[in-house]
Amino acid sequence: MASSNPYKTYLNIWLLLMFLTFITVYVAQFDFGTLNVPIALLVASIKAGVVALYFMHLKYEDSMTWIFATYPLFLLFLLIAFSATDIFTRVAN
Amino acid sequence: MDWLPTSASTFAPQVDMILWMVTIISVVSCILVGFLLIYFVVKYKKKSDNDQTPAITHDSFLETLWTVIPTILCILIFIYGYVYYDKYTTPTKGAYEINVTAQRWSWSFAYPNGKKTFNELYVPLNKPIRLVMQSKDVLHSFFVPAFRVKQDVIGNRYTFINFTPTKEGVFDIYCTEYCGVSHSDMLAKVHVVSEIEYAKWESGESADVENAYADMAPDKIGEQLYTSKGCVACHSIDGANGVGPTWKALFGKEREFTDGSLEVADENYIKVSILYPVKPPQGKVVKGYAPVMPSYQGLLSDSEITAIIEYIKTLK
Amino acid sequence: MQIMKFIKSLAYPSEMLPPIVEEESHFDPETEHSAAKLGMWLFLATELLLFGGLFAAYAIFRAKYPTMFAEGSASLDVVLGTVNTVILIFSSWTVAVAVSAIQENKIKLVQVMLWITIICAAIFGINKYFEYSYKLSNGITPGTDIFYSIYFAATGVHMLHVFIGMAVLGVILKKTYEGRYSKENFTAIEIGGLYWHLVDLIWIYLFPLLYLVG
Amino acid sequence: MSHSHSFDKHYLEDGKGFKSWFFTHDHKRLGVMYLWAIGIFFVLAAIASFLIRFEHLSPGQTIVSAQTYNVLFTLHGAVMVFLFIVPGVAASFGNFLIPLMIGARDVIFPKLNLYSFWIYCAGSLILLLSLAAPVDTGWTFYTPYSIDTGTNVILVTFGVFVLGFSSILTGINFIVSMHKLRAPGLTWDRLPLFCWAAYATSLLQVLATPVVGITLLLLIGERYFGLGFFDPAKGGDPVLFQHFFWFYSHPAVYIMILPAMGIISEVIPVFSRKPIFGYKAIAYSSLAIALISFLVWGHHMFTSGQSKLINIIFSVITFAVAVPTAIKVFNWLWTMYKGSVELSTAMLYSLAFIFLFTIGGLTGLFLGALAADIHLHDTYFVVAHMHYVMIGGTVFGLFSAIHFWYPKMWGKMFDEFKAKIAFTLIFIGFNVVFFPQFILGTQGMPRRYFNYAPEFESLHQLSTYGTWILGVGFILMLYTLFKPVGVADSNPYRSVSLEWSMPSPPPTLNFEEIPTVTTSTYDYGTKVEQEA
Ligand code: HEA
Ligand code: HEA
Ligand code: HEC
Ligand code: CUA
Ligand SMILES: [Cu+2]
Repeated sequence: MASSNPYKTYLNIWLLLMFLTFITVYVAQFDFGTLNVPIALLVASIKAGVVALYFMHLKYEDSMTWIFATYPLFLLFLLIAFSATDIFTRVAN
Repeated sequence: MDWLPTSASTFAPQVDMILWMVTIISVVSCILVGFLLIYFVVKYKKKSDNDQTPAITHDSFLETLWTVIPTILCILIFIYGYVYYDKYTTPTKGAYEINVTAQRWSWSFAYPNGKKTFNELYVPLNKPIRLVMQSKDVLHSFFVPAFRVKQDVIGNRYTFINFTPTKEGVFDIYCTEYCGVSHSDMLAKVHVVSEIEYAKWESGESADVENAYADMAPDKIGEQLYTSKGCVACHSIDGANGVGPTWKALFGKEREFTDGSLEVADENYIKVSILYPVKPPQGKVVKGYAPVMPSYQGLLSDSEITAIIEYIKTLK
Repeated sequence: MQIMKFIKSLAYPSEMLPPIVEEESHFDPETEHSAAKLGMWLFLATELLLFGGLFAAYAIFRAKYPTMFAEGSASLDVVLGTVNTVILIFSSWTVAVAVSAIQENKIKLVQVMLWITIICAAIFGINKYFEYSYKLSNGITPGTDIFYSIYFAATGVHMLHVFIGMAVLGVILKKTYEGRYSKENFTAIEIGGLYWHLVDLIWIYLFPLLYLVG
Repeated sequence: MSHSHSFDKHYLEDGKGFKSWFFTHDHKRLGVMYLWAIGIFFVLAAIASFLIRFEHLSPGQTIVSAQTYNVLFTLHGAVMVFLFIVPGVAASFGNFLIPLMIGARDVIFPKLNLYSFWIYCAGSLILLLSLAAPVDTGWTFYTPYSIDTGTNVILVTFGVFVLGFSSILTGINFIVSMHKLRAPGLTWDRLPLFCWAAYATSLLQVLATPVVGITLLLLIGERYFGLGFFDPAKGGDPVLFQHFFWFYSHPAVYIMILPAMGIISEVIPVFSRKPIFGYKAIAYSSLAIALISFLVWGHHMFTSGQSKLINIIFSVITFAVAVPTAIKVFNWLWTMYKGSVELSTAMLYSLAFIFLFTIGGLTGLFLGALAADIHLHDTYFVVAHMHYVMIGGTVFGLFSAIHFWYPKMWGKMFDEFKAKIAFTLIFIGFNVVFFPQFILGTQGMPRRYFNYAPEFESLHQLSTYGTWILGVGFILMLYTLFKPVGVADSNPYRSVSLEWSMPSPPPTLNFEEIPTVTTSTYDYGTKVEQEA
């Protein structure tokens, strides 16, 4: 792979992931109200991003792979956004 | 036969206007497409294997034309659809509210003054009506073609329909969300009557179903109730088994229940069956059937139940 | 069974079953390698959307029934969940190492790493077994309320993926002993690894959403 | 690099017996097997539709009971959709043609291709096993009825789930093949439009199917484990089920139509001897349709109790998708302008497609308009709309393909004259069946109705008589196809695209030498009038 010593990178990534896991669990003790979910999702997304970029080598893939890796996220967003829009704007007409 | 059904609400002419508009657009488009198709086929018919043809691959003017025109037409159709839909879904203040309960396979209606009807909806002419609807079981959908209104009815949640009837008469109510065997028999009628008559009906003075029966024999009344109250959806009178047991030769027969016990179908048994389909004390259900019959408590008066019993007696 | 078959077939496009029709690859190895990767990414996209339905349901019902979710979430065992998270992330790391190792022909290292991964998967499964049986013995079932519906459905479907991943990696591991892979031919390991990372990715989201925020 | 016999023997002769077919990796044989399979399921579902129509000869019971009727339309809808039309053109002709058209020896994952076929067979079998206690939910499986009914919902939905995998894997195979295996010189802007259409279709298959997969899995969970997502009695939301279902099933209607559009784009230029008009517009609009079609699913739910705001949003986007489709129609028409038009059977089907699909599509506009759909939803108008697009569109496209590539596929010719008579009967019969249904629907005849009011009787009868004409036409078509009349040479229609450049039928490995492409696929006509 592109990195000169992949094992070292992997180790660092792994340590980072452990650290982030610790953070989420630790932070969960405190109540940030509506921010709870965004914080959890943010940390999870950083973790997921790192796994995808380094462990899964997305960083070194071509643009087609990037499209196929990210378009479903967009679709997922649509699915949630549209059905949630329905469910939370149902006022009595 | 007219292609549009009777128009009997304020919403109906609006829907019809869209239907007409899109029909015209469609007919014109179809004629255009059909004409071009046939014209090209005839005009440029193959003459020999060596016909010279030009290699035309695009034409900006034409392409713009047939992108822009359909876009404009689409926007137009959308706007009409949207504007009328908006009107239809906006409730009128002070509308007359009627509660609708759907259940396999019948409709019941409860009016503000406490009156209840079954499979017959009474509404006053020219008055904004608002239906507040709920289902007791699966999805159903309330559809009156003459009013052009339709709305699904859901369990655990209310849905609504607003309309103002504009024509006196009796119109069909259909269930248009598939709900099982008797989906196509989940029919009802809406009676649009003048305001004066409606007031009379409300106060129970006239035009009442029961009064109309005044000079009828009980078994004949029962026969009418059999269809008007929706028993027909599940019970046959010719011996065929449906969702429920047939009524043919029911009276006086020994009934067997799922728990193995027995009972003779006499007057009291039938009355209990109608009021408490899952019959007390142990919650008995006729053998071979599911406990799906709805209770008619509060929906049938004592005299109506008597009439049905008399009718069942005649079914030998 | 079926699921197994096509996951496997994805892992090695031209190695499954004794060929019935006389067969040699019609394409050069370079093309096959990049094609297999692209194909796998597409497959991962579908997996993501498969879980997407569950995430959508989570988002909607959580917004609708916040207290139910708070209570449900509080009843889950954070320690067990954290342990499982650590295990999965660790196994993701080992797989990543295996994929790099094979490219340097370090077969032994590959085998060790795959063994560790599979054992991790097994421990994950055992933990889940205890978690489920504890819940069930307390009378909590998928039908208890919507939170538990989500909990059981999401972790259940994820669990299924863990098992599939385990099986895929198991087959690959077996083949490393048969000397099937080398610096020149490691597509299967890379593809299997991608699949395993996806299993990890999903868990990275499920864990905080179910166990932590409530 | 290869065994020579793979090039001297054509694919039909190369290996005999059941095994040589059922274990083949050859995309052409797989294509042919899919064609057989979908053909058989089509006839099965068509027989169900004949019974449906027969039942409607009179109100009340004519031949079957209410429960049987409900089973019939469910079976008809589910088999037609999941076993016939969704795999349909893409799996059969897609498999047969894509490698030939892109100049490859096979699809990129030949074995996976075989597994897709097996999975398809397994899924179909599971679905049909449910006939032991046949399902009565309609093909849409709406909850809570589907949770509540005593029929075999689990088997059917599981069958559909398995079929989904077949669809996904085929899609992946096609997409990757088109990325990795195009012959040298075959750039994206030279790619045949059928491939473009198949590419767009595959995208939809890959990205939409998993959502219906999980939805049906959850539905099974609701029945089996008591999950509560979609059951109002448990606090769930039946409308959410509809969201999930249509998130797949609307894109699915484009899975159905796009490959057929691809066929039309291939047939019309050949029989007009002109390049396709507006190549780029057609290619990109396929892609655009594939991407936007994920945004309109809610137009199936205007009366479902969905919120007003989202109804409006879905209505707008529905019209946005209609426009690129409209553009294609005119592009096909204009391809004939100043051409040399030959009315072969394949061309007749393609032209009928244009006309019938226009009617079907335009009636989609009625349904997309909010206020109008309130009235028309779940009536026979919708039934007529979908049959116009699915039969007048997809099935006519399929029939066009069957006639057009017949020489290539079988190495034989059929009797054009009989085929044209069959076409005429099918065309007339089809319109007699379904045109009256538009009127029925506007008058308020609800769909999925066993029984109906007497005032609808005459139109229902007319519609039923139509099926008889349709049936005769169809049988005549089959007869013509099964009675070939002579041997085909490699390129009887003088087409310039790649698949016609090889012998008919093609050898097992297609190309002895991978060709280098230098011109567009639609290189007809003289370049005099070319615009800048
Ligand atoms: C092959 C499948 C296919 C295709 C291609 C389409 C295409 C379209 N469909 Fe259809 N549809 C179905 C299959 C399909 N549909 C099915 C199966 C159902 C019912 C499912 C069920 O409930 O069981 C359904 C139901 C359905 C509904 C829900 C109805 C209801 O239940 O209430 C709606 C509503 O918007 C709709 C709209 C459209 C539109 C706007 C298009 C557009 O894409 C059409 C675009 C085409 C054109 C516009 C024609 C060509 C244009 C011209 C010639 C130029 C002139 C153009 C203009 C003036 C704009 N369809
Ligand atoms: C690809 C999709 C497809 C196709 C091709 C068809 C084809 C036909 N369909 Fe179908 N239909 C659907 C998809 C399709 N349908 C769907 C999705 C539904 C909704 C289901 C639901 O509500 O859940 C539906 C519903 C539906 C209904 C509404 C039922 C109701 O709501 O109550 C009706 C009614 O007329 C109908 C009729 C027909 C007819 C007459 C044909 C005909 O065109 C069939 C044409 C067939 C032939 C011309 C072949 C005839 C051949 C033979 C008969 C073989 C002869 C026999 C031997 C030699 C053994 N269909
Ligand atoms: C939803 C379907 C359904 C409807 C509508 C329905 N029934 Fe029933 N009925 C059943 C079923 C199922 C049974 C048998 C199971 C049981 O005992 O509850 C039954 C049983 C009965 C019995 C006992 C019959 C016997 O064989 O012992 C009577 C009497 C009866 N119904 C009367 C009526 C009347 C009167 C109406 C209309 C006002 C009506 N039912 C409407 C489904 C229905
Ligand atoms: Cu109630 Cu259909
Ligand atoms: Cu749609």
